[in-house]
Amino acid sequence: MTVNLRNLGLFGIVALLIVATGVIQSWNVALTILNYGLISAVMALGVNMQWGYAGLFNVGIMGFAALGGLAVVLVSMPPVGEAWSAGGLRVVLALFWGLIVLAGSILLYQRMAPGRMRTLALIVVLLAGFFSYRALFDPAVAAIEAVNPAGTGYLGGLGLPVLLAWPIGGALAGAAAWVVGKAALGLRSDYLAIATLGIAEIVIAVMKNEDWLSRGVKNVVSIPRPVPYEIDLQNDPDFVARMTSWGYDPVVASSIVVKLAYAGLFAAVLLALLWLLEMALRSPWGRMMRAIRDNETAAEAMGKDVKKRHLQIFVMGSAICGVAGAMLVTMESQLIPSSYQPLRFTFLIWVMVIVGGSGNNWGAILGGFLIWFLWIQVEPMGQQLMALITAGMEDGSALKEHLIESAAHMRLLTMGIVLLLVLRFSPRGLIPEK
Amino acid sequence: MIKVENLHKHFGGFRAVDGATLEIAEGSITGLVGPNGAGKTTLFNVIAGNLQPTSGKVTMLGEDITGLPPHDLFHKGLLRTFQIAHEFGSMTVRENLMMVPGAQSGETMWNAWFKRGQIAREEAALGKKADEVLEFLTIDHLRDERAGNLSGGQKKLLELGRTMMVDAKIVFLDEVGAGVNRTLLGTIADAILRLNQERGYTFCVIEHDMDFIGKLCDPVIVMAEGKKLAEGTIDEIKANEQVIEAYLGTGLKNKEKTPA
Amino acid sequence: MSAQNPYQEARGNKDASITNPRPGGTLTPGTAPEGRSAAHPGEPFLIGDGMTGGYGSGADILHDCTLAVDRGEIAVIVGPNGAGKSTAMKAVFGMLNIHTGSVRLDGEDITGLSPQARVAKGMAFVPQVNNIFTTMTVEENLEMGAFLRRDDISETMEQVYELFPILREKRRQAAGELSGGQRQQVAVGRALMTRPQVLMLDEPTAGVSPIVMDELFDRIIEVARTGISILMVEQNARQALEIADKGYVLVQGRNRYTDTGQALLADPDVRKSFLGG
Amino acid sequence: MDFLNALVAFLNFVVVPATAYGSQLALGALGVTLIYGILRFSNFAHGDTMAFGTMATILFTWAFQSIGISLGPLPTALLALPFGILVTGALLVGTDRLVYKFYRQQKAVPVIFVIASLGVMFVTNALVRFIIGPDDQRFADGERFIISAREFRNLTGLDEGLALRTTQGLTVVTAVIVVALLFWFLNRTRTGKSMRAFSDNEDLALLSGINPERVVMVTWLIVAALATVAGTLYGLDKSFKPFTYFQLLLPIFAAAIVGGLGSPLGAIAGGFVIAFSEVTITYAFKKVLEYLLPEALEPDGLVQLLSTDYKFAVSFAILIIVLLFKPTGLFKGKSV
Amino acid sequence: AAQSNDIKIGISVGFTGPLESLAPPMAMGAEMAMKEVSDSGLLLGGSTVTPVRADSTCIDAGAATSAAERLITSDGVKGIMGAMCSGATGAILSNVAMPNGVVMISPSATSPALSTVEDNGLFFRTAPSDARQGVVMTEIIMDRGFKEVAVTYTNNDYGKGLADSFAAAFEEAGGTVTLVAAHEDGKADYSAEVGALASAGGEVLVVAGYVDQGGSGIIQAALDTGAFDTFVLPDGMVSVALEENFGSDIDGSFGQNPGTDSDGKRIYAEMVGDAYDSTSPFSAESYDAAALIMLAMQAAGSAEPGDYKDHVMDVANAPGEEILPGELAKGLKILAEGGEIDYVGASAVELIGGGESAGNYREMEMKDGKVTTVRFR
Ligand SMILES: Nc1ncnc2c1ncn2[C@@H]1O[C@H](COP(=O)(O)OP(=O)(O)OP(=O)(O)O)[C@@H](O)[C@H]1O
Ligand SMILES: Nc1ncnc2c1ncn2[C@@H]1O[C@H](COP(=O)(O)OP(=O)(O)OP(=O)(O)O)[C@@H](O)[C@H]1O
Ligand SMILES: [Mg+2]
Ligand SMILES: [Mg+2]
Repeated sequence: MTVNLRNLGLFGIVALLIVATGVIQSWNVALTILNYGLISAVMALGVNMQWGYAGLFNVGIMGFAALGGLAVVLVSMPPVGEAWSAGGLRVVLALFWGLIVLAGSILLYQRMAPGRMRTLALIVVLLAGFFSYRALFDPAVAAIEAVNPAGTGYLGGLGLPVLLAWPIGGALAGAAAWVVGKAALGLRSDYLAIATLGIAEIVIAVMKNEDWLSRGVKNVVSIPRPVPYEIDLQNDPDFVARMTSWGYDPVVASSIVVKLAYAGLFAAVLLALLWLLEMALRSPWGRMMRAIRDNETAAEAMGKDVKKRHLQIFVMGSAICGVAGAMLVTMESQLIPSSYQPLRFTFLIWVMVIVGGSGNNWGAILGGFLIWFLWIQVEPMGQQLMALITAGMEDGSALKEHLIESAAHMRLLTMGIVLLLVLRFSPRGLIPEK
Repeated sequence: MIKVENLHKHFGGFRAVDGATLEIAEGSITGLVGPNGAGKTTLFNVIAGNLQPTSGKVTMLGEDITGLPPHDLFHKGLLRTFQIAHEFGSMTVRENLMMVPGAQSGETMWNAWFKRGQIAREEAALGKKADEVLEFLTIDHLRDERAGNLSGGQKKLLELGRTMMVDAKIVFLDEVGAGVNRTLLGTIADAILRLNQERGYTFCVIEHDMDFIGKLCDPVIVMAEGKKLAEGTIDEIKANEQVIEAYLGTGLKNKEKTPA
Repeated sequence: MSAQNPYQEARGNKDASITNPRPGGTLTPGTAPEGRSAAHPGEPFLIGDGMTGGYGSGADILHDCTLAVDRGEIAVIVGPNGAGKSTAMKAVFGMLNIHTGSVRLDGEDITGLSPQARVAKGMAFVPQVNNIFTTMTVEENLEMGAFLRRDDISETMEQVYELFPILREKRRQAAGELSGGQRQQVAVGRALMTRPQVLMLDEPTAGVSPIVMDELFDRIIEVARTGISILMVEQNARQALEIADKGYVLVQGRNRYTDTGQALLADPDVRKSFLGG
Repeated sequence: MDFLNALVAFLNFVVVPATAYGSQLALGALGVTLIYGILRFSNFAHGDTMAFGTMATILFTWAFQSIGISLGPLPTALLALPFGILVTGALLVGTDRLVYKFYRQQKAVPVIFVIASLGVMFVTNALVRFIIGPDDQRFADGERFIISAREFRNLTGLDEGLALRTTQGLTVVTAVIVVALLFWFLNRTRTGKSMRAFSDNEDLALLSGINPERVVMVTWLIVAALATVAGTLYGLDKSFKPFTYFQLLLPIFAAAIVGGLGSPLGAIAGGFVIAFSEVTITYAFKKVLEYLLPEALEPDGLVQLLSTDYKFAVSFAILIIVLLFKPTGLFKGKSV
Repeated sequence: AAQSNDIKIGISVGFTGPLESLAPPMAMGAEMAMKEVSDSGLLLGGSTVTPVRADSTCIDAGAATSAAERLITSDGVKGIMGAMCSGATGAILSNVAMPNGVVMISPSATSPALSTVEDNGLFFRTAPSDARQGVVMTEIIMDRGFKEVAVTYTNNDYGKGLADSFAAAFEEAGGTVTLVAAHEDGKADYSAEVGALASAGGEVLVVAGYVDQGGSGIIQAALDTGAFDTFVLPDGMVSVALEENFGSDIDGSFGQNPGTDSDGKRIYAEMVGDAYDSTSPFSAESYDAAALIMLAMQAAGSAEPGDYKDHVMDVANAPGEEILPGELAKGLKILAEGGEIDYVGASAVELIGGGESAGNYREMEMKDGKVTTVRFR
């Protein structure tokens, strides 16, 4: 019971922090933090699943989140008709052809007897396939990218409701994880880590450079939203009248309403996932996963198909990261490939999982909220601290200038120190695995 | 039951198993002995799928099982224990046993979400079985202890206990006796005999304790340098010159001179 | 459930990596009880006297347990699995909290010393498990045994190789690639390299073949004759007690029987309950 | 003649830069691999440790320059290097006392160390920026080139030039010496062996009378030296910028892992694999082929396997392929 | 005049992250403008202006929006000078600035996508459009008689946009672009890029990057290997850092950056002195962005974004008296008296439709290790 009280207390503290932000700074800030916190928590759940349940060290979170984000563009942006007619079908055809070549070479590899002949045949098929693919693909891409490059220059999406992109983003990330897992799950932790990292970098490289797909570094902005626009609310006389009658400023109220709507959607996803994961963890399935984590050799000898289970976990965890990535892009309503950086999307999430308590879903969620809160709030904290330190100093002194100048880096310093402190005093995470 | 034909396992240039050919009869308790480094554990590892053979063939009841992964072999009824205990350290002793049976319906996520009643029933039955096994092994007071905290011998017992959770066809025991109290080892020997007689398990036992081997095993196979050196009843083996020289030795030289 | 160190929650694949499977070890240097006893003249060379204690903050495993061995003597500890034999050895070596009792070496109270300090005082220990450096070669393992020695170690190494010829063959091989029995030989060899005053062995013969076991016991007798005290745990109890000057039967952390080896062997109760009839 | 031109072009644009870059990565990877090998965790703060070491060296370099000390054709920074190493060593040993020691005493599992090293990374990161700022710093002096492209052309009369920078030469030579030293140290000396023993089985090392604190301290001091040397050589060759050093972490880790974590030789091999794959796969062979082939056969296109946009993707892809065939890296890193 | 009070203006740039070294000179540029205005005591009858900094990180739209949210809803800023990278800018604009109706002037976000984004007239930028620069650069290169160039760009919307528009313009004008290769900022090594560029050939190398980021790395590697010795340097590359880094090694290289013969940039440099690097990319633009916000407030007679957003274009463009850096007091006075101004500022600001800077360009050349002005275009 005491443990539960403690956990409740911890969640209470996080809630208090957010409420305090609302009171001291503003409710908009608080809700922004809450929303990002929810998304982070979902992502942390995915990572926790892989690490905490199965000991899979995935540092390719970034790539899976990005795929989720890509799905949002592909699902919800309006199609660019002109680009489609310029080369859309040809690109699809080229990709299809590429797949056929791949499938063909795999088939060849499996069917032919090992030996020099096979190697030779394989090389011939792959080379011919690659060049014919490029011959199909390159002109089509050029044609698409030539269509109003500043404004579109890509195929656009399907123009479907954006919420559909969340499961699709998950599926996309999961499918990628399946391919990755098939190839790389034989590798052990650090080696798996660098492989996933590499794959994430490859995903980002593709997203940065394949303009026909999602405009590359030119970014996609103004992605449709699942919730109303603040401006529309502000222009809606009903809304304005109601808010004014309740004594709220319609401008402030509009953005709060929008954020609350997002929060509701995100919370629904988080709770559903949490329920599913908790149920699974407490069943024999969870026991089996723990056994595999404890000792793979023995689990294998006890009839558990370790590879298959790892693949399952890897795909599911990555899919969850994909869903989170889709939610993120939906909320920001833009896809910026260059913003996918390991520090933000991989290391930070890892910190959440470990600080929260790996192996424990509640811990991961708590970590998601807490670390995100700190990530945001240490910035003003750092500035204030600097102001405090330099308050006694003489105006215009070089040291003071220098310190004020460096205030922005207090963010990293504070983050580092907070992390070290939490880790020191709660090494198994704030909510440890039972 | 198990037939090993001209099996090789090489590590780099070193031939740990070097053309072993042997057979384990169905329903027998076959002993496998031999000097340290003879290749016994390696042979087990190859048969049980933990290592891929360099060459050679293993069949089980006529079916080729060479190189099959351990989990497949488990489902075919082939179980093994490890010479160096492989417990699930962070799980309780009871969970260590309960996780063993294959094809638990709760092992798919779908059922975990939607068939919770059925799972609860299965779990109750499993729990009961695990308790019985623990009692048999005299470690039932440790059922909720983390398996990682067990003593060396207790871990060995747990290894054995796992094989008792399912209906195996053949069980490979790699030095269950090392580090186990001799009195308890007697009890274990009885259990092995009972499993063999009542449930028809076939056993293959690696052990350096000749009393234990003598009590249980017929036939006994002696391995040396990766090959089969001799095979026969325990008495035949004990009388075999080669075996004495390579393995059994002739007792203590210094003993007599010990000040009592 | 017994308490466990929260920092040690192992996780991840059991392989070398970020989730390195060889955590820093499980050894927690013990703390000594308050108050030192004065020197006890005329008592055995090494004595763990009335030790009570356990792992971390868990329940006590040892209860007023006493073990002693004199110069040139062989003392053997037997008992059922989980009786606390290994625990008692660790306690003597200072790897465990004992809150009552003391450990004395040659009359000097060493209860408060760290394991390293005890090594420096001439004690050597072969643990039951994890007793070799798996990634180092056999030869390096032996060298590490002699880490504190400054003299020429080649002679001792030669002796070890003579005792365990297989080790000479495998001396350039990583010890982790050896068979179970071979590892055990490395572990004992490592301890012999120390040239200790007291040699503590936790089941040195587990998994070694009969012929090697005989060699090993022979060697132990020889070593003891040079005036070194030997304290060992054995499950091959009958052979061990035959060569023992003193035998201890531990049950549930308590001394149950203490006598000479021969006497214990002759005791039908002991034989039946602990030596397998 | 054309053949020589082709060869020189290839040397100049592929072999020489890749060798230098490879050595730079290798030196960084050595530090990572050593910490992994001895202290058993992946140190994410290593990039920033390199930045810190370089910063310290730069500050000393400036001090020397301001009082007029120099090394003639060699960069002054070499003179400042020992001081930089000392300061960095103090930082690392201090960090160990403050942060890692506690977890070591608690026998924490490696992932805790990894996350702690993330914390240390943030702090070091900020520290460097506090002291020297986030800007580019150039501190190379002395002769920049052993031979410059122009000199080479004049000397040989070829169309293509071959440039060899002082720092490139220094880096390669240093890398070779450092690996040899490290190898010798770990495998032949008492301290080195005790370090390996400690990494293998801490309890047993204790039982052998090895002093763990000493092992740890020696490790950090060596790591400080490696990081400072690597960082300074890199900074001399390119330029010093804290953020770039942080970014270096990825290729360095990649190198250490491809080579096999914990293996010094592997670190070197890994560095070269990464560097060469980055440079070769995206190299446009047009120029080389133009020299080699008769006029009629000269390629129209660039003869580039993949565009440089995919440079990192390619090097990572190669890495993955290497791992698929050698799951614990080229030199069989630690694995059970 | 209205009652005097304190007006807060946000400065949202990426103090941490890949472009962190560009951020401080930008922030200080903007702060200098604010101090100049506060000191003049002329804004809205003596109001003072206080800057509030926020980190837009450049890589983390989440952190950027949260920080901006704090600027607007907690600190109550009336306008934002920022953000720095297009990603953060877009996120802040659509999620924070627009809903709250706050004006944003970005000194550096050049993404064409931002031209079309819905902004309710709240978004402006003082960074010039890439399209125009591409044409100017083509003219300069052609005038010098080069017909074959290789291009490398920093792999973001700025670099990509500039490289695209330049390549199009150059080929249209009859030139050949041998290779357009991206480079990533902040990476360890650029030998691969330089190798490919050298192999592709070309008389000069166009480096569409940042001088204290990958751009310098590319030039260094190209010089070291002897791949190129003449470089074309667009706005992100033109800075005294070139003199420090390469000196006369790149003599003969040329390029252009926004500027008029009005000498705004020189004056700005003099004003800055050595407080910080005034030639750092986008520092002058930042000064201008902050100045525009305050001038527009003055023109509107109100510090409320809703009121002054419509005046930004007016104060930035002709007709009216030209205002240079250091003359903000003069501008405020003219506006207070109901006159009109044409703010030229340090970076020759000229806003065209959609709130982008049109820009005039200064053609520069490296001579004897110094950046020298050739003429204005
Ligand atoms: N991974 C490996 N690499 C190299 N040699 C190995 C490896 N594993 C085992 N060996 C060698 O193979 C031989 C056989 O080992 P194995 O473990 O099968 O012996 P064993 O018969 O089980 O001995 P024991 O009775 O001591 O357990 C030994 O000499 C050992 O050194
Ligand atoms: N690290 C530990 N933490 C907590 N409890 C432990 C730990 N190690 C052992 N125990 C418990 O202490 C008791 C005694 O263990 P010990 O290892 O001393 O037994 P033992 O007599 O050596 O048995 P064996 O003959 O099986 O080796 C056992 O019940 C065991 O569960
Ligand atoms: Mg064996
Ligand atoms: Mg024991």
